[in-house]
Amino acid sequence: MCVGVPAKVVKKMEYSAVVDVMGSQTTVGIIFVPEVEFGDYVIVHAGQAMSIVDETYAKQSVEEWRKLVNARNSETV
Amino acid sequence: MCVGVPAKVVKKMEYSAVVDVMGSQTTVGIIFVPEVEFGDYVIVHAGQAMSIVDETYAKQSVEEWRKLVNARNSETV
Amino acid sequence: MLEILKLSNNPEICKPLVEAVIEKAKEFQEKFGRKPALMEVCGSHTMALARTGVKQCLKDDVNLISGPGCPVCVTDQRSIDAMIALAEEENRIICTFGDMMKVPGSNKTLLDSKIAGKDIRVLYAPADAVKVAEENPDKEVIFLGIGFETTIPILTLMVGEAEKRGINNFSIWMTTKLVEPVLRYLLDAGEVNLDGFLLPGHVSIVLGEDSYQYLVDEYHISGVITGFETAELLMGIYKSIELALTGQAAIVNNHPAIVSKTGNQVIHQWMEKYLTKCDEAWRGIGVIPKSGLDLKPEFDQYNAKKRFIVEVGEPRKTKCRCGEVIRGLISPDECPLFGKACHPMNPVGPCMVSAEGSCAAYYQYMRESF
Amino acid sequence: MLEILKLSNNPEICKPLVEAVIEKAKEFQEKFGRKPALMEVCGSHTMALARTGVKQCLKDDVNLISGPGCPVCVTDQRSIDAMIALAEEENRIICTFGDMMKVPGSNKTLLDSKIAGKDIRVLYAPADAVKVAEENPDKEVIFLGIGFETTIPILTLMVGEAEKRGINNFSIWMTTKLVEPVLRYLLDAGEVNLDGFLLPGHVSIVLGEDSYQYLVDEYHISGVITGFETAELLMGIYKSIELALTGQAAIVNNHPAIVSKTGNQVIHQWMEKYLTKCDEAWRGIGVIPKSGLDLKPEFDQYNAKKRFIVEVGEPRKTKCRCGEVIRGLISPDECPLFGKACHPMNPVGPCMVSAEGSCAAYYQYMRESF
Amino acid sequence: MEKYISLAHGDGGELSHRLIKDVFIESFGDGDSALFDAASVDIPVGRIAVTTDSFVIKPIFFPGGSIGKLAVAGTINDLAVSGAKPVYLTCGFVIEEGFPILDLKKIVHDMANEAKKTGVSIIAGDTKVVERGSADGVYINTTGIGIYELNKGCSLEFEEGDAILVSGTIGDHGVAVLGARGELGITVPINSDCASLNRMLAEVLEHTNGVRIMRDPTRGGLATTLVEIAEDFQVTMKINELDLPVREEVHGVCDLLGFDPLYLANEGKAIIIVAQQEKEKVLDILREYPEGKDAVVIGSIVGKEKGHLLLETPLGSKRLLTRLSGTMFPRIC
Amino acid sequence: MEKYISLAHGDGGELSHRLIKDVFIESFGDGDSALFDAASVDIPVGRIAVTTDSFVIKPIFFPGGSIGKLAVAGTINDLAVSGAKPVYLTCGFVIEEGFPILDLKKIVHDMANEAKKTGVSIIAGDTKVVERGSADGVYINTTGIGIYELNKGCSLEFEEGDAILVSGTIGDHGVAVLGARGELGITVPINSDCASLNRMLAEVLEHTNGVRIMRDPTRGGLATTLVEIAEDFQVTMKINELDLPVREEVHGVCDLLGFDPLYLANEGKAIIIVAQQEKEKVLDILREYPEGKDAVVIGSIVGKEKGHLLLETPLGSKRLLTRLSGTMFPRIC
Ligand code: SF4
Ligand code: SF4
Ligand SMILES: [Mg+2]
Ligand SMILES: [Mg+2]
Ligand SMILES: [Mg+2]
Ligand SMILES: [Mg+2]
Ligand SMILES: [Mg+2]
Ligand SMILES: [Mg+2]
Ligand SMILES: [Mg+2]
Ligand SMILES: [Mg+2]
Ligand SMILES: [Mg+2]
Ligand SMILES: [Mg+2]
Repeated sequence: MCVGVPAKVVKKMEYSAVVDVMGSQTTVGIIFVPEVEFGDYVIVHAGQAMSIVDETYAKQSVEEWRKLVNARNSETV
Repeated sequence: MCVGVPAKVVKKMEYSAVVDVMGSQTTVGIIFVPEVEFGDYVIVHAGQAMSIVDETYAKQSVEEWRKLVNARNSETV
Repeated sequence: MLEILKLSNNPEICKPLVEAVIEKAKEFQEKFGRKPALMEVCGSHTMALARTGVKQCLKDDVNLISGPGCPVCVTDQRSIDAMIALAEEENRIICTFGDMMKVPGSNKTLLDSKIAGKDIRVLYAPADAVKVAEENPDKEVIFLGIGFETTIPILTLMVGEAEKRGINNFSIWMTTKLVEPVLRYLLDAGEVNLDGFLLPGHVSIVLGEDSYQYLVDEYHISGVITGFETAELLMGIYKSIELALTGQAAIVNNHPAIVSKTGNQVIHQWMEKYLTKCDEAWRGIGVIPKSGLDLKPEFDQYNAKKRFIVEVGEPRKTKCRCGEVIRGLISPDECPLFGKACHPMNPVGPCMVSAEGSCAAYYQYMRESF
Repeated sequence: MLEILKLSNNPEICKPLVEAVIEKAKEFQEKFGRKPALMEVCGSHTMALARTGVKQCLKDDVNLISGPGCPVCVTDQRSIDAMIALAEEENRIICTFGDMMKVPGSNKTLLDSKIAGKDIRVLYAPADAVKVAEENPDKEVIFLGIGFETTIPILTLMVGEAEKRGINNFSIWMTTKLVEPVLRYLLDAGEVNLDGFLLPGHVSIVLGEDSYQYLVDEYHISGVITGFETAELLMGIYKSIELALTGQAAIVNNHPAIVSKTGNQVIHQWMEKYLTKCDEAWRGIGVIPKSGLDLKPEFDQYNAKKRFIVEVGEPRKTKCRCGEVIRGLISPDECPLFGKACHPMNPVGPCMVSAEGSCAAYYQYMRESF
Repeated sequence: MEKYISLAHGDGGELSHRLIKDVFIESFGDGDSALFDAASVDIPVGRIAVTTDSFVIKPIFFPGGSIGKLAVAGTINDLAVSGAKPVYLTCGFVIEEGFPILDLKKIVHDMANEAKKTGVSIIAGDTKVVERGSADGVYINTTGIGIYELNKGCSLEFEEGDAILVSGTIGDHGVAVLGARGELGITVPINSDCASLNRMLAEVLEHTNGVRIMRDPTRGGLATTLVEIAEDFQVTMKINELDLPVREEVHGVCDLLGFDPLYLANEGKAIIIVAQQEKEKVLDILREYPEGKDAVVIGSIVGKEKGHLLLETPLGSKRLLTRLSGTMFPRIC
Repeated sequence: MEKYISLAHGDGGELSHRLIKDVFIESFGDGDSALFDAASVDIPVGRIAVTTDSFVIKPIFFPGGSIGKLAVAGTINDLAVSGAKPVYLTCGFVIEEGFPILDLKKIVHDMANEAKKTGVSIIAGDTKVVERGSADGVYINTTGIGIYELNKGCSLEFEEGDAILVSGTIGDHGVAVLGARGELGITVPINSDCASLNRMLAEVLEHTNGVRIMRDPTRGGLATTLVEIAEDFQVTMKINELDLPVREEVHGVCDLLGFDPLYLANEGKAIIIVAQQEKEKVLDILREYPEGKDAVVIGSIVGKEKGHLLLETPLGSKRLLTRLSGTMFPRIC
């Protein structure tokens, strides 16, 4: 079961969408995320898109890591 | 489809019999020759015994051949 | 019995018999100014005459003509096409004798269909078809029931067995043929001049010696019931020529060890119970009235022709001359396709594919060199 | 997005994060005289912590305990035996996730049955089971429906699809599990002392952040919703220790990019339409009331437990300590069978066979040398 | 160990490793070469003979042998008839999921046994597993390497009058296997002739002169093999129906089923064509071996242009024999 | 000619004869050896390498190759990694009744092509046909014979610090084939790496010193192959997760399906273990070839007793890698 890689919607149909996962494509169900749009990233579980990735939050998480890392690095220096 | 070899009945059941054909054995139907006996030779067609060989007649046929052959041989001599 | 069998192929017996036949034939030739002409009307005879070399040994002295004796060969092209079409439907198992597999239909063969994935089974014992039906209750199992009087009784056994076991997914596609109507046809047509018939040993088991009396009474032609081993074949020919020399017509039972005067009565009962005469179409001849046997109407459920509708188009025309070969009008090597476009690997007509076909016999056993 | 993904496994990010976690853990150790103890309750977390090396790096400083997070592992032995027995009947096609194939039943595994010729299919997309049913109308197609909240909604979709297409040879053998009842069980039992939970990223997509409030309100324990990449795992642990240090209980959403406050409402609707709570038996625990979901009675025709009767005997007893592993009472290497009688080629318990099982994770990823 | 073969036995991982260790190395005995991608072996002379055959026989166990014995003997015989001394064999298995490991062990044991008896080493192997329904039990490919030790071989030059010998009765293998299949409902009291002929043929080659060619009449039978020689070397040969060594039981089965012994497979027979004056010497050598005790002369080379095979019937007439043409035989080798 | 394979194509008679003539000899071009039971070929006296493999891949045509190309390249590579120059191949076909003859021709063409490109001769062959449902299209066994031309080879002696190289990205074949099967519903934009490596590896061996061992990480993937070396030669090696060359697309598919690139099959890659000081030279040679352009060092020998393979994670922790253990992969080689 996949855990990590977000899948990018490259074609939206009625109940399913073609998604791209690092270059490979597959079709997933989108019944649980009807609001999904072309270009969105989704989290897929057992062939179904379960959630749309909110990129703003994702970037915020990265910022959090960086802050902690930078704090340590400056400490070390 | 077999034409020549007579099959010898080595075991008689109700509707079928085991026959021996020069050492190999197989089971044939005997519905068409209910009077067949252990030791009889039968003519088999497509898995069914069609006729019981009358050995007396068979020997007579051989005699006929021999007569003709002997006639020729004595002629030649 | 095995000693007799061995004797019947022993050259010390058979070579003198060949000489005796040739001598008789020469006598005939002297008397009538032509070779005696005999027709065998049994595919197994055709094959045995060729395989044992009898035909080859006698080729300068006796005109041995193959008649309509191979059940596959005499089957009408439309009938062949129907059987092949039958196999195309889903959920069917077609059971057949091996000979049918490579018979050329207008577009394909049963073998082609099998290779393409259809469930087509060659049975050594046809009765196994009923077992196949029992083991595959969700499929229609159809047996391709071709044959002369030797095989027909076995079809009735199959119906009896299916009845007894209460099997209702089994049926037979009946295209059977009878010897008497076609012999009458040939004699009536008068296309071929004959001095006698070599009558089929096995068919005669069923029919009996007396059944051929019409040949003598109505056509004034002889028939000798003949076996399949070398000596038996030679004796049958010898006696036929002998009769022809006398000018008398008679039926001679040269195979009394297995053929009786009135035939197998048990078999007659089975056939009467299940079968009724019907018109049949013959290759190269057309429909001969009452020349076949079909299941009686009360057995319609076992009659594939009643259960299934098969549509076939007009058969494809080929240059195959099987029709004439069957009627004894030409010998296989007189067909321009023989050995060229038509050979066992690529048979154009049924006579080249069936183990009992005249063209196959000729191709396999009669070519000393090419 | 892919850059973010790459960053989340980049050693230049992750190695300092490890140091930060260790520093926090040491702070905790100084303050409380013991290592902080956190439990992950998601099989994917168990695997990710082991595979990325996070668990290894923190082994001296953080007590990371695997909880009942693997759906295969928590399934009661009787339930496993029933699913294997289900496959024995004729004319069935069993569809399942791959993990189930090698789970040891009392006598055999599904893989054994498959090798012996049963039609057992591993599906990558479970929805394909409905297609399998459509293509095999004469077979009963049964999907083995195990899983937590992430997988359960997909089972409802399958029922919906079968309904829509009017398929009536399809059913699901439901043995699903819910996270909340088992967390409550563990906390009520008080067998394991915890300073916080790493809450499952994927289950939380369905449940939402707010659903965990009972941990804070009723048990005064924290939970951090955590993702699966290295940096995410480390941040989840970091925040958990940070909270534990403050002594405050809180639910923190460390995975806001995919987990919302109230969960996926569309999924909630599907689950409400089809499912109802039911009692479920958990391995090593026993029945926990209302700890699973079953199909509502109006969908009985899709409920394999209603369609088929399966009888299983008393499960065979083994020395497997999966029950304790699942409850977080022992670590896999404390089981005397671990790595000896029990290894992935010969798993004694489900924890050694499932890709998300604690023993399998430990065996595959935590042995530097033996 | 597991009782049945699973797909994992063929995935190259742990189970494959164990299968190789426990079944193959156990029997074939060369632990070392399993460590390498290729086996490395010594070759003493400059010319080698190479042959390959796959065996797909059904049933895999039959009276007189098994697919394992057959796979070794069949390839050894191909080398032996070409005048080479068989020295090395490789084997490639394709196994159906669910195949009993006990049966596999028996097969491998038979292979090891036959190899040992004949003095060849099995030096490399491979195992693949396919899903249930994608094979019928097990298929085995063997490839054989032989060396030309003698400095004489088959001349491949023919003369009118050369004698055609066969080393024993024909059709035994075909009939034994057909019987063992059960489908035909026939019980056949004879064994397959399956046997390795390398020592016998080596002695013929060493101690006689004038051997023109040797062949093993396997698939397609005696007739097909002779037709091939006739065509390939443009010689016309004649064989005599009365001289053909055919067991009565084989006659009986053929008659029942409509087969011809001339086209039935043999797996322990050789055809040898030899100068007329050497034929007795060859017969003497053949008849010293149990596999050659029924050796006879069946015909001779009668011409050098047409490339035909003629059969003389008991009546003295002749007919042309051709290759087996499309009879639907079941798998018998 | 017929369009589909029938049982008669495998009965050794007329149709077999024609199939061999029209399909095999037509492509492989050696009419002569088809006349004999065994091919007879010259070999320099000394030592030869022999290997055998059966190929059962599904689908038989896939992006980047076919079962034919694979069957030749796979065996050539086994010879090449053992330091031998591949010279001769045999091939054994098991074909399912109903298989399209056009497909067979394509496959045979691919084999002939790959053989020609790499300078090997296909000298012997065999064809068997099995009933529909007793195989899945076609299976091919190839057996290869190589000669040791160089007077240096792999030393099989290891030292701490020896570098472990891989000649390019891993998992391409496995993922390309899984994609081509269609069943998984995934479209994969990459080709199998299927390629013969003999020339490249011969150059490495000829122009560098200190090559310890070469291996082709096929079934079981990189990890399984390295575990085998570690166990067979009792060395402990460490590879670095961050250094493993894995295409993004392969990562993606693995993530979707739960596979690990370390265990996916490769069909055009070599592992080379070489003395530390020679590694750059080896890399330089590899990178001159299209098949070696992504060659990298992925780890080193770190000890000489335990026979373990360790993976260092990006975090610096290590874990033990074992053989592929029973994952149910479909047939990919
Ligand atoms: S040779 Fe062929 S084409 Fe001519 S009549 Fe006979 S079967 Fe027909
Ligand atoms: S190591 Fe094996 S036996 Fe022990 S608890 Fe884990 S699964 Fe059970
Ligand atoms: Mg290799
Ligand atoms: Mg060969
Ligand atoms: Mg051979
Ligand atoms: Mg041979
Ligand atoms: Mg191999
Ligand atoms: Mg099978
Ligand atoms: Mg190999
Ligand atoms: Mg290989
Ligand atoms: Mg061969
Ligand atoms: Mg198939």
